[in-house]
Amino acid sequence: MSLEPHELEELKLKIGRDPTSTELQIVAAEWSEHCSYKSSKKHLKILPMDGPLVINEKGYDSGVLDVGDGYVVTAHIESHNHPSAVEPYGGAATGVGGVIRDILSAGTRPIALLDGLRFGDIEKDQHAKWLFKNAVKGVADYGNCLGIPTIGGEVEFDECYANYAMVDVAAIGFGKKENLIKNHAKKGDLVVLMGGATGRDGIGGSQFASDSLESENRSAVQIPDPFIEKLIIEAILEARNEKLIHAMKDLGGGGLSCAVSETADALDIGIEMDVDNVHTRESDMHSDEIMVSESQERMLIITDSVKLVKFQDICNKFRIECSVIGHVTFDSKMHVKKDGKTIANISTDIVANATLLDLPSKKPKYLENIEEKKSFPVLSDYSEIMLKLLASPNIASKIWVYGQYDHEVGIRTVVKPGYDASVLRLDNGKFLSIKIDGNPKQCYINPREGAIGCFEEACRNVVCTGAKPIGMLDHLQFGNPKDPEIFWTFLESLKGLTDFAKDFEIPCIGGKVSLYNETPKGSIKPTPVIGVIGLIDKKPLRIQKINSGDCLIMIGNTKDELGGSEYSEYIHKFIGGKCPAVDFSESKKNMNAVLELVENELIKSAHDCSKGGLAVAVSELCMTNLVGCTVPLDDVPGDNLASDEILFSESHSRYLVTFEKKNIQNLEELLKKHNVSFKTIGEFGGESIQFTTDSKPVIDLSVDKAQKTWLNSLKEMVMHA
Amino acid sequence: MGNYRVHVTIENKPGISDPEGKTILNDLVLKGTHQNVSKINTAKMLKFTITENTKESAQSKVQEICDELRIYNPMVSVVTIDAFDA
Amino acid sequence: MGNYRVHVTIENKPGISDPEGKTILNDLVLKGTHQNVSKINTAKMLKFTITENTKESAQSKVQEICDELRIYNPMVSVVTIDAFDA
Amino acid sequence: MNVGVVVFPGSNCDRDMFHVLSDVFHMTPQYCWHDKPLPENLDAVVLPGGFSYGDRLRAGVIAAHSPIIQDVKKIAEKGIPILGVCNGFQILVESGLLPGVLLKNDSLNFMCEWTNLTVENNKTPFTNKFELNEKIPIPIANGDGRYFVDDETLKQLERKNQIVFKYDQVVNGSSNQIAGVCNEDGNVVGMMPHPERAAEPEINPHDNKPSSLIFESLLQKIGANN
Ligand SMILES: Nc1ncnc2c1ncn2[C@@H]1O[C@H](COP(=O)(O)OP(=O)(O)O)[C@@H](O)[C@H]1O
Ligand SMILES: [Mg+2]
Repeated sequence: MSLEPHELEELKLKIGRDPTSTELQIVAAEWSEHCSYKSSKKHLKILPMDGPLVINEKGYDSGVLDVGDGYVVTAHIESHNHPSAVEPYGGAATGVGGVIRDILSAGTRPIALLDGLRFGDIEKDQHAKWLFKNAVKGVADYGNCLGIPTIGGEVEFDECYANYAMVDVAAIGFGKKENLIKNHAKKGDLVVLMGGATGRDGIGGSQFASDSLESENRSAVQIPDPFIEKLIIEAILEARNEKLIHAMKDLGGGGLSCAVSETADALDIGIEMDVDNVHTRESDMHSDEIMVSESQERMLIITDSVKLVKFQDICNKFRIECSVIGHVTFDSKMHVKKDGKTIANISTDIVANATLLDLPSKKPKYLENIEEKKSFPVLSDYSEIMLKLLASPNIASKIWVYGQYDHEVGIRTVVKPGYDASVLRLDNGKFLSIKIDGNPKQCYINPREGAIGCFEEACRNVVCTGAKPIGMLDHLQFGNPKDPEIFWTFLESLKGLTDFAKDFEIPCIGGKVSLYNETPKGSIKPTPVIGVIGLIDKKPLRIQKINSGDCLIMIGNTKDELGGSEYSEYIHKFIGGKCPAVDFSESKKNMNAVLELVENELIKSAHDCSKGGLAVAVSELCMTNLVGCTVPLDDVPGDNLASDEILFSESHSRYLVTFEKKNIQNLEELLKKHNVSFKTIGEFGGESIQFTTDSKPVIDLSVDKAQKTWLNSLKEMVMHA
Repeated sequence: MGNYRVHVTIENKPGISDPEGKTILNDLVLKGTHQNVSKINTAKMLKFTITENTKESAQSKVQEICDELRIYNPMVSVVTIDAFDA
Repeated sequence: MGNYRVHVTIENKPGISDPEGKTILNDLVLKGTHQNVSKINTAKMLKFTITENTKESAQSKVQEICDELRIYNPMVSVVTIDAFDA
Repeated sequence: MNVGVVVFPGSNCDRDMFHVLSDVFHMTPQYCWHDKPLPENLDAVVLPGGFSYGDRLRAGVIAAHSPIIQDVKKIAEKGIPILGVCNGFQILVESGLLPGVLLKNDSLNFMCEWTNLTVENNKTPFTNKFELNEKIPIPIANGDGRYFVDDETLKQLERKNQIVFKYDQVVNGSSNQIAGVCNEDGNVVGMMPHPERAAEPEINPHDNKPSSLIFESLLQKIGANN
């Protein structure tokens, strides 16, 4: 772990002397990209972070939303890409653990998880399969053991992640507003480290996350211990109830170095600590190792000497080790001692605030002609292509994944995984709806429109449950920011997200930037992952079974936007074409219309059109309800499109709503009032999924066969070579 | 050609924590009357039966299988491979 | 008094199925190019470090612990216990 | 109606169970921490699900050695109703209160899904309000849910009417599709599926009435006792 030469010069200048070796380690950890956001911070400021429901407190690692009646929801998203790429099981598991502690830090109980997983081509690549299988197991073992339901997520495969793994985890917390930790400290308060012993595992992890992945031989792996994390959660919440915690922070990237310096900086205090007081796993650890170790399952607590006694009792009850490692001072310095001798003494604002960079950016060459349209051969029958898509890893049901996650524990999960967004009930009678979405194929073709599309898709999913989006989490994952072309894609995505957030008045309540995601073959595609949280004041849409005779309305226009679609890329192996773009005003109108449909209880279900387009979305309805449907393509709103464009284009802002025929008039009136583009495009019945033009079928698939293929395909791919 | 038994023992690298061993020691063994146990480490074992020419080739074949199929992850674990006559 | 390492290997009784071993064999090993493996059984191992007077007493002490604390479930598993000098 | 909810380090369905007992069925539950003696006045005891001691060594085995299990054994002998759900079932089995053992699912994976049970014994304190063969839609969530007994014990279980619930289909490879059993006296019942996740309409997409009967049976039983 080291600073770059000019950073070292800068450090010397700032402190007016040569740094000690410990100071060097501390600063290198804290000035790493992972901890300091030095490349991105300047730009992230454009995101709107305020809103009527947002509660901002210093030192929070998670966003806080007021959901009424004295309750708050917290949320955060993180990734664990580099560690998962070399040790998928432990990397994914500790990724879950880390984001949960961010939720806990605010004083709220973690109540749900979502995971976004991305790997190389599992159909061809054994290594990708190994990574995928073990990452899923890592998420499952950790979340299940804690009793925090994993209620949703996404899975995607793309060759750009060959030999790499993207593991994003979002966590949601819930609690009483009065129980939020206020993060304050006064002189003489004690600094306590609780949790697992500090060991050599994960040394240099945050630096590692900021470097590109050159060799497997980095010993930054961390061993997950969900059992101790569970005990930490219960102990902290008990201590919170007893009001024993003045301030709190979890130990993540950069270990003690970052936790201590950031806490001190955020609270405008100094902290003096002694490394000898840290409980370690091995007796011969060097003080520098102790300062930067990223051993998991640890929390930093600030309390006072009276409360400490009770706090220790709680730790004893749960058999968690805790040690008083230092105390609060008022000189704004991070003062580290060993054997009573100073080994580091440095202003926290120097440590915690790396000089921010303003990296150059340049529109990538590859984008010049990428949106040029390519027409694919027109077929008279797309049934086979359809079946192939349903079996494809990105479209096949993800039940093999979420079936391994306990998604019911906590008994809040009203809408379970397998639909669009999942819905949780809250203690105040309201409901929370959450989904995360990414789309690197579209973000590659158009970083701006692609990112907006992810945002809108997550909103769409939440809207389908009857929820109004109230907050957004962004996770911006890109390659090496020092490459101006890559940095340009980062900025474009960020600007797109900002525009959408402002226009729709959805504040960004948290996020994370992960850079240097490079594989042996080069940079990953731009991979922003967006989480949207929606609130339902009254009742969520209770999804009802679709029966023969029920009808289907399509809201929203289908456009000539096959770029980045599964059809283009999976079927035709073509990367390019026109990327779907969100029309803000159409998007807003459609959202409001769907929300009102749900509120008026006019519909049986609402489903968004996304991956695989209309053809896949209709099939999903048929397959989950085991009923056929016939859709004449000529009826689908949109102009002058070829059959494959209508079937497979992934245009945004589109919804499929199903309803009993008797409601048709009320429905149409309501939709007309909202002035949205819509049409009744089909009626359910029979045993096959049919699309027709001029009354001739272009797709005719048995529901039964389609369903079996769709449900089993992913599992088959994983289990069988 | 003969049948050989080959035992593969997979355990965490030295220095890497073993939470399971720790829990068994602290929450089970030391809570009883057995204070003279100072450490428990856990490992996983796979017992192969394989047809090969020699014990040595059986052993190296199994090593090859373990590496190729990623039966263990060298980032976290070490394996010990012992071959026996069946 | 001395330190001894005692290895406890827990495996299924004969006749009790071992789906994990079977899966590794069928879905991983036999799907590849390794047709000469005929069987894989999985086992779990606990490595004790214990202070005792003799290797024999270390071994019998660990046996006692295993029985008393149900380190293995006698309904489905058997244990093998081997003691070594530390 | 005092019901003890036993909590071990790593239990994670304790709060769910507590909520259902108190808010849905209006009993008076109390948490019982594993290293404290069991309170005297309990009318019933529930061992909820979770991962006691992180499922280390074997699911339920470390918790089965807790002092509180000695107390549970004592009141079990007095005929007080005891229910173990999921990890609670595993603990009851590991402590010898119930026969059999729970092995890794055939799929080798953790399984979280809805399934259907058939009631095979409606004489226990948790099933007295069911008709025989009544169906219960209910979720499972476990990694080690494959109930196993040898053939001889199986015959005995059948003869003594100790099989309480069976799965409607092959779910995880359990002997005879057994999902729940009781002791010879019938007052100690263990089951892998989670009735506390199915007793409220809001979170049960199928029908919450059958699962509710498990708790209503207990109410009826305790009511009759008092
Ligand atoms: N990694 C995962 N973990 C948990 N649930 C998942 C995961 N991947 C997909 N799902 C669930 O499967 C369903 C379909 O997911 P997805 O295809 O991403 O939906 P959409 O197309 O609406 O974004 C959703 O309910 C989603 O939450
Ligand atoms: Mg969707």
